[in-house]
This record gives sequence, C-alpha cells and structure tokens, in this order.
Amino acid sequence: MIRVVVQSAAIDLAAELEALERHGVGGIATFSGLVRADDGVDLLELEHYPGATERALEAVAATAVERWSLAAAVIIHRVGPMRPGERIVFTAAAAAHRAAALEACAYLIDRLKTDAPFWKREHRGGEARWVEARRGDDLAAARWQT
Amino acid sequence: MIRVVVQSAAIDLAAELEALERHGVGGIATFSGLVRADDGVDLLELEHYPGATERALEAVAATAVERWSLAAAVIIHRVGPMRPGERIVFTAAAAAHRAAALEACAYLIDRLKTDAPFWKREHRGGEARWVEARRGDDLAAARWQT
Amino acid sequence: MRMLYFAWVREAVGTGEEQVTPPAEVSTMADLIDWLSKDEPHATAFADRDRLRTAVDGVFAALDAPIAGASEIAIFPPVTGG
Amino acid sequence: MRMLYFAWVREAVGTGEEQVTPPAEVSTMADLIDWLSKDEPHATAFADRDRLRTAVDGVFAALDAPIAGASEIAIFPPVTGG
Repeated sequence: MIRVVVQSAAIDLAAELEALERHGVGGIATFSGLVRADDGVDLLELEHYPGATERALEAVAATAVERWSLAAAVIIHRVGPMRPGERIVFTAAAAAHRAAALEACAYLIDRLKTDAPFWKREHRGGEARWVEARRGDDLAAARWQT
Repeated sequence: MIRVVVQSAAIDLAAELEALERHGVGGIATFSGLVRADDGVDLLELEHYPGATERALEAVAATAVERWSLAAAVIIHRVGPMRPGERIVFTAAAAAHRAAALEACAYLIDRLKTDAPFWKREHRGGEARWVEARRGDDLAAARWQT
Repeated sequence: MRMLYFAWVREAVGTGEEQVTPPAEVSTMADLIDWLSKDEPHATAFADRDRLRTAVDGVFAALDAPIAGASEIAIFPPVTGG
Repeated sequence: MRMLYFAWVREAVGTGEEQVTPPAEVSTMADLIDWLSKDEPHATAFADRDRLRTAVDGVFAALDAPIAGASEIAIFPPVTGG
C-alpha cells in the first residue's frame, strides 16, 4: 500500500496508524515533524506545487516500497497555515522486520525534504520570512544514493 | 522525559503520541512491533522478570536521552497473552531534529531486544514453543557500541 | 506556455502564473530565464540563478534542460518542506 | 538466597522461585549452577550451559560473576523480547 496525501486539514495520527496496522505486518516505524515553538515562530505557512508535489511524494514512497519490500509506505504533508506544535508531516513504513521499517521511514522523510516542492514561510510577530534550504537536508538525502 | 512501562493492557498509541507531542519538540520517531499473523501463531505469551525488566528498560532509555539529547524517550512493552496484530512493543524518541529522533528510536528497539529480560512463547493450534533468541538481534544491538 | 512561480519567486514576479510565448531560439531553461529577464520584475526576480530551481511539466529539471514541447514550466527557490 | 527461573528454565526446574542455601565454597554463578545440578530436575534443566543466562540481584551477570552477598539470583534462557 502506498498512501500519499497533501492536505490543509490536521494530520490524524491515530487514524493513520490504525490503517497501517490493518496490513498485518511485524513492525511499523513512523516520523512526525512538528512546527517548532522554541524560536519565536507564531505561524508557519506551507506552499507547494499542486500535482508535482503528489507525484514527487509517490515516487519517493514507491522507491522505498521496492527497496525495503514494504507492506506499506505513507506520506502525509500539510500545507497552508499552521501553529507551533502542530504536525507538518507524517511518514510511516510497515514491514515484516524492524530494520526495514526503521530505515525506510528515515528514507521517506530525508528524501521528501529535498525531492518534493514545498516551501516554508515563518511568521514572527507580524514579520514573514521564507525559510532557506538547509545544506544538511541535501546531505541527509544523499546518504541514500547507492 | 523518560517513560518506561511494562503492562498487560493494550498499548494506547494515540495517548502515548499525544503525551510526547506536548513536549514541544521538532520531531518524533516511533516504532511499533506487532504480533505477526503470517506464520500460524494464534497466541503469543510474553513472560518477563518483574523489576529487572523496568530497570533494564530505564537504562536503555536514559542512555538514549543522553546520547541524542532527547526531549523524551518512551518504551512501552506488553506482557501476558496477546493475539496476532496486537502491539507487543512501542518505542518513541522526541528531539529537536529528525536525525536524532530517528536514530534514537532505532537504538531503543535494538537494545531492548537484547538488554531486557522478556521471553516469548508462541502457540500454534494448541502447541506451545519458546522462541529462540535471534543472532540478528545481537548484531543489531552491537552496532550501537561506540 | 504556462509559467508557474512559487514562494519568494512568486512574490518577486508579482504573480503565481502567466502565459508566455518565447521565440523559437529559446530552447533551454537557461535561455527561457534570460528571455524572461529582459524586463522587470523578472530581471530582479531571476537575478541570482544559484537561488533558482526549475521544473518542466512537473518534473525537476536543471538549467540546461531542453524545454521544447513543454506546456508547463515552474521556477521556484530550493525546496524547504517537511 | 532466593532463586528465580524464567521461561523454559522455569518449566524444566518445575518452579519459578525457590530458596537455597549453598555452602561457602560456592562463590561464582558457575559454581552455583554446578551445585544446584547435583540433583534432578536441576541437572537436566541446566545441562546445556550455552543456553543459560543469569542475573545477580536483577543485573545481567556472566557465569564467572561472583555471587557473594547476593540475595536474588535468576537463571533463564537468552532473552527474546520486543
């Protein structure tokens, strides 16, 4: 199963996890990214490239399913305005064994950071600023090149 | 925050995740281990060494918190009888950045497999068999030695 | 040809979408950016090529990628999702 | 001294817990297993030392670990949790 969703609604973790567990596998690894509250940001906006985003995320998920023989790969990404503490992104991988699930989950989040057309704008007390790309994200994505 | 629980009740994922998210961090990685349904097992029993188990799990969690500067580490392990598809174990790590959360979560599950006194007994159609230790678990735990 | 702009590129150009009809000699993404930069606000928006990324029909493409036959070209900053 | 047994070791010994009073010359875990193995069902339960793991007062311990002063000794198979 591949499930890729770009949505403005909040991410319902419990519902996503229950859907994953219905696949009857041995292990499920997940990653949730939250809007950080500790650097003065009071609102975060996510812009994306509709259509291209979904295709990019589906390609990332499909590669993970193939590479780690996953039973399921899930990527849910929020767009639009969100507050500190809210979930921006959720990735999950389900596999018969834990190493495959854990590695694939790390792959999903590392690759989507560089492969999917999303842009963040941070608001701090009325001032808005586009977030600059992090070199660390390129390095994290590059470590999966074989 | 370190949260270690050995319980016979089902693991409430949504409640555990909400507690973690209240710590206001950037990323949360989780692993859920499920009783596998695909090899004829109709009941799994988990026995443990009360007291020693909790101390071993707390030591694993404390090491992870120190090594990856975690905001939170959680290990929930079920004991007693359970059915295929039910959660045996849940580990989670919360940190400011994703790499720390993902690595620490893998550490928690790898180490508890070798460091905590749990024993599995599988039932198949009335026949019960103690599960043998897997060499792969020792190797997975050993990769964290520095 | 439909142009799409995102994030601060969208703000600098002043629109998220426009139709353009480049001449035949505009054959690569770099050519297209040069051609669009003949006027403001595009010249300012596209001044620093190192800060631009592009896609042809929804697929990431390098600056030397050919654009012949493309129906949708997007120009945007490096991505910052997740 | 309180002995604890778990999993198939518990089943082979026939109890999960018993009190024992080894003589003074029993100073290591290996000595204790030898001393307990003088009778059945312990002799059979402990026959294959490679399949046994042990703990002294709740902490994993090797077969050559000293047991002087210990109040609780556990003998069990390699762990299989998670």
